[in-house]
Amino acid sequence: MPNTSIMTFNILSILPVLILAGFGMMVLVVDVLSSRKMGEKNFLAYLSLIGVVIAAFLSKNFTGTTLFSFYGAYTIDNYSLFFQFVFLLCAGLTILISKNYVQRENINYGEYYTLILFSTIGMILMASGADLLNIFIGLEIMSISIYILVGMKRTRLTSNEASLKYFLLGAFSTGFLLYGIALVYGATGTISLRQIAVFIAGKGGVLDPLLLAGMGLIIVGIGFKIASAPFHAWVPDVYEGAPTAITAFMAVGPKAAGFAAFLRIFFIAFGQVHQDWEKIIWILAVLTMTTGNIIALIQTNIKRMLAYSSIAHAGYLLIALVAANNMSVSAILFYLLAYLFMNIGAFAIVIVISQKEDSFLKISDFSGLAYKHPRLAIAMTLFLLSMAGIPPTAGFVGKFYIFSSAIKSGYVLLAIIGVINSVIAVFYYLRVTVAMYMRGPEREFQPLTLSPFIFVAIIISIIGTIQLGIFPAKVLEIAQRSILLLR
Amino acid sequence: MITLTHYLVLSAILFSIGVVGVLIRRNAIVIFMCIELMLNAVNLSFVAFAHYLHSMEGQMFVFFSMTVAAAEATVGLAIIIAIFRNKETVNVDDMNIMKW
Amino acid sequence: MEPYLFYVMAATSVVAALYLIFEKNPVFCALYLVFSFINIAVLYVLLEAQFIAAVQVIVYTGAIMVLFLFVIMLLMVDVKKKQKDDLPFQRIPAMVMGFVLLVVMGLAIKSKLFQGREGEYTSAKVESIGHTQLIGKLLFTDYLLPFEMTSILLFVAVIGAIILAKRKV
Amino acid sequence: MLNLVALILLFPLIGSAMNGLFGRRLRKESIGYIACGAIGLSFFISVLVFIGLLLLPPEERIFEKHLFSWIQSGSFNAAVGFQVDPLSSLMILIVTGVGFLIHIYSMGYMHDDKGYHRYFSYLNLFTFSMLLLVLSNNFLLMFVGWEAVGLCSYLLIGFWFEKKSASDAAKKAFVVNRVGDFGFALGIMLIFLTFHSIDFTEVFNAASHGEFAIGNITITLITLLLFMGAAGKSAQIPLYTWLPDAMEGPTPVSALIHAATMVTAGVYMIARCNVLYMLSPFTMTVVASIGATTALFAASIGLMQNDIKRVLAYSTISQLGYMFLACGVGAFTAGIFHLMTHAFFKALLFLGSGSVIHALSGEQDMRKMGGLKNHIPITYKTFLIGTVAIAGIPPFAGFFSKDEILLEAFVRGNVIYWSIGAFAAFLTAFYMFRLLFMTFHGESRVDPHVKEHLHESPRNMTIPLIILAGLSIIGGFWGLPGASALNHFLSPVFGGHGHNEMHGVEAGAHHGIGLPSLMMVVSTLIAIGGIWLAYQMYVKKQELPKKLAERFALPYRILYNKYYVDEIYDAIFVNPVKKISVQLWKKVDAMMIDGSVNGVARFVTGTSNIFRFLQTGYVRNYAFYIVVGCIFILILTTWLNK
Repeated sequence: MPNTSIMTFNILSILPVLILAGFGMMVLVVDVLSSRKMGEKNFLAYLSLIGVVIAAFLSKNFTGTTLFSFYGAYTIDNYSLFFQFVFLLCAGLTILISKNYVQRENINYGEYYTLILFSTIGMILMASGADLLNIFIGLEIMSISIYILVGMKRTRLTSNEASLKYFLLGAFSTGFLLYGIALVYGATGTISLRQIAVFIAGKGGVLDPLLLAGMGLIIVGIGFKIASAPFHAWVPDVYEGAPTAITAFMAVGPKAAGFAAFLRIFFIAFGQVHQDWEKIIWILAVLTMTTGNIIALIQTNIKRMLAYSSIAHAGYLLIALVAANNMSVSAILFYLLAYLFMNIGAFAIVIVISQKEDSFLKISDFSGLAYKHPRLAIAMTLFLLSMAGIPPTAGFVGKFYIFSSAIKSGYVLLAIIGVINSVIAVFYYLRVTVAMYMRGPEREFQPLTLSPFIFVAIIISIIGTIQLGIFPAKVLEIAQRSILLLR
Repeated sequence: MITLTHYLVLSAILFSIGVVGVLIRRNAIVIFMCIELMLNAVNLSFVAFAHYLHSMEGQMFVFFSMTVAAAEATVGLAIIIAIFRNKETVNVDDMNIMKW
Repeated sequence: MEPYLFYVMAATSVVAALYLIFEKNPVFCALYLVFSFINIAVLYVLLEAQFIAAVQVIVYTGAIMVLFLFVIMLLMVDVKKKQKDDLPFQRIPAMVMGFVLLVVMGLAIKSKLFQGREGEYTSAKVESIGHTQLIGKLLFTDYLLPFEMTSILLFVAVIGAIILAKRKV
Repeated sequence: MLNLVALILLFPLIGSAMNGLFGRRLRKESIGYIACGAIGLSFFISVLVFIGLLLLPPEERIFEKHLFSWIQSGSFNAAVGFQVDPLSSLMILIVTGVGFLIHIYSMGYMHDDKGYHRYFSYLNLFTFSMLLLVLSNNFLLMFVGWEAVGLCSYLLIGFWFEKKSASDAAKKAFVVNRVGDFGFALGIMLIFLTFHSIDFTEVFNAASHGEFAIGNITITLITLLLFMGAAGKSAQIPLYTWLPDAMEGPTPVSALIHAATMVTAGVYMIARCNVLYMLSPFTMTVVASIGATTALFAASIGLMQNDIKRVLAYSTISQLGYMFLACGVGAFTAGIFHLMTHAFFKALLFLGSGSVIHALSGEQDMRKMGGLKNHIPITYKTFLIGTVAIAGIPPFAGFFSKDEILLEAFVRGNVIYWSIGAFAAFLTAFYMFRLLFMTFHGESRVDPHVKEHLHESPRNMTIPLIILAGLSIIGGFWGLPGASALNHFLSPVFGGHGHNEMHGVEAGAHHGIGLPSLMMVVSTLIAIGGIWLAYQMYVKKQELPKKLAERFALPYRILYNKYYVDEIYDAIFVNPVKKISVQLWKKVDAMMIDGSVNGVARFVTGTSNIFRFLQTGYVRNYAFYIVVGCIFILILTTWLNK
């Protein structure tokens, strides 16, 4: 990638990635060497958690620096560091909610944790890649790891099916993404995002069909990963079939990574030709929100409902993408962090409530939870209210911020559609709350196995959801500082 | 004289054939082969662009996309084998437990 | 000479691709795909990408497609048995959509107003350095990061193959 | 003393948290003491704050307490801060004062309920949210309180969720309120867009300093959106349907939330934004006409209801309509005055009806009451005071406030507003005395089993009744025309609109001193007329109602069925949606599985139903969507941009 001002090699810049990779392999080796039975291998979770924590500390050291290492292929700036933090937090929380789950479901392999760590590497690469090649490789590392994780529960048909569906469609959409990159490359002669921007600026911001087609195909490819309609169809099936802890992971991680790449590509490379893509994203945003919310209304399986809700959330995030001002970037960063807490928290509670072989996942299985386990019910209500965007939770601040950014750029209609959608969304979140508080139990609740791990994960999620709702100032400030280099 | 356009059109034709194949075949392995065809079509575009633009980036990209294809093939075929063990079929129309 | 070669290779690869999507027997499908890939490899040579052509033949057709064949043989799917087809009505729309896609792409390709920036690696320059040397050099300089990252990618793939396809874990 | 304002909110929050988290382990007495103590302390501090405010000279009576900055980004600022001014100080007194009495009452009323701690936790949380709503110094924080009171209301309506009707009612309340909240949220965004601030002081300053002409279209839009929120929360046409159903909640809840405090939030909000509303005559007309229509409409439904709480619910809607009528003609003081007196006597009436229900072991149907006045004398006497107050007989509280509204409607509005209001007042007097007569007078129609257990309520229930009865008697003098302490007290908030803001009394002076007096006489006569009619129909000639019902069968049926509004809503909105969703999922399912006959014909139906087919579970379908989406995007990018 020629002509980047800072041409360094600087292996230290990818230290968090190296740590994650190192710990990933270490988990595998330790797993093989140990003679214990599968159910007893607690140390795998500990080890991978340590890896995540170390990586987080190392990446924290970079705050404030801006660095283009590996000959300009890898960017470190506040933006990518914010995403690194989100990814590592996501991985850490997933490991926390996984530990007992994998033992219960008999999939406590070292590979499980290794793949979580490796897919985190892929996400980091997507957020940090300064050219389309690195973003592409990162996306593939992430996706392939998750294809495997989804199919990890080999003996269960739903898991198999989810894995196959995700894999086939993922590979298919990769084809489109790759074609898009090829056309962009052909039209500009480079794959570096900054060089593309320079080239477009040189042409006075007028694009020819070849480049526009390439841009459209990239939207398809990344739109698939972030579950935007009409590329969302895989989401409910795959979320339902995947092991629940992985569902939590893939509802947050790949979506955040997809948005990281989306923002980088469309704000840096295609930033000057905003008018050429805003209409498409506008339509996609409306379509995504509406589809997600409307179909979610009639779901009976909680994982499927959360899947559709995650589609809707992608739609809200796309609103901010359309707005394309500095406020919208920080809104996306903030919303993703909020979404991370509320989503993983909700899935953690789904894991606690469900029983072996992922049974008891109907919404009606939550009936009367408030009487048997009032604290769990309160926590779940908090997460659902946050997803519905009811104050004073993180989701409210995030939504408000996103809609304000849209209004600020003059997309009033889009904001109105967004608000209408968030009104619709309340109903299906409410159904769970109603079941928990306003119905008698329909089944015997087993005594809870609330291990310290999942307990910590839920507590972190609660704190995050409330903190971001009541005292969001600090995080918002960080989010605002994370956008400076983007445009 | 063969121009860039020739190569690009050929690439588009192969890509579209691959897409149609994905949509109409039921055998998961064949669907996957059609996806491989799509990737190859894209690679052809890359190499053609690289040649006519006198730039190596396209060729390097192909190098990596082949690696990715290899990795995808490994995992994809493993998934297909896993599902075959459970279900004795590779017909994607049979994989329809989860819907609506 | 070159135009003829292009047209022949293009035509055969398209025909092979069409056979791929209409052939019933997966083994033949794989062979058609191999055939198509080899044709593309020849086109790579025409485009002065000898290294890529070699990789195409050795890795793609030699390794990946053989893996496909192995899996097909391993699963021994009965081709005679009538396969369930729940979506016969998707065939024609699918082809129409494929055609529309081709037309849209074709229009985008045809109407190119400008082309990308010319790079520094003209044929003569590549010749003087040596094609494979150049790729090697680039891999360990500009493309070092993706190159290293592909190691993780391949590692993931190996893990996946083991964990998903091994008989007993 | 004003610095203590944050404590007012803190105590209920602590009380709620203590009862919510540890309530199951506490004894009942402690739960009650914690909850009442929290509100009591909060009331005490409210009084201190109020006194502190009174000690300031009138023009300086505004105090802002900034706690911390909540959302801050670039030009957008939202703080967590409280604003104490005459309006909000009055509101906190009402909320904590009436709330305190209702808390005490609840200790008796809910004594045997197994959800005792849950109830008090919600109730405290509600008080906290309501205080947040009235004390906030910016729109966004107000919205937080707004949503939170909605949530608490939802929880409390559905408190007895074992009854299906209760949980349905809760859901209905939530849904209808969401529609209103949606308008409110949009209104806030538009305010931010227009004023670049959501702080009350800044927005109102900008608005009052002549940057916006009267009738400005943006301001009109903003005020209409805000009014949409207000109509949802304060149960105005067409969003009123949730309030009567909300009576499924415990009676003290109806008294606190659905009579005295939460439902008046809409009136409060409009009064708070009076500067904006004064800039938009169109919105004012809308507010006034919807208020007047609601007042009449709800009162006419109230005529024929047989459930004691439902009568009161429709009466509440009707009285809220009065308040909006007052706001709509620009008589904000009159609106707030009526809000205050209404809080007293309507809380009293609800608590009284609760006492009746308590005495009758849960019976709510007035046809099964009658002759109770000797069995539960304290309840009867206090209830009588409340009824007289709402009917508008001098010198009780309701008379002055209602009279002032009618006067203002006549002076500032037109004779139509006045006549609607006056007619509604007539109906109010009628149905309230109908209620009183049916419940307490005449032959006893009480179930013999129940009759054995007839008893007056315990002291902790009757004392709040007595206090509220006292307030209902004297509450009106504060706003007495002529003396009008309230007018002067509130003028810093509502003043400053220039000549546009003429107080009714002064305006009345233009028509000569005779007009207010004349109005008073007229409205008293109207009230007496209503009472007389009720007396004729329900005490003297009890067969009369039945005869009338037979003779005027059609109007009777329409009124009895509440104008069939629920049925119409069901037919227009609910059923089609249900139908569509059933169609969508059941039929598509059948079609997909049964019908895989042959290609093209299916494709035609397939494409026409493309949105119904979405989640078929087939990978190839999903891939097809991707291709279609891709082509769509390509066409859009490459062609349509040119």
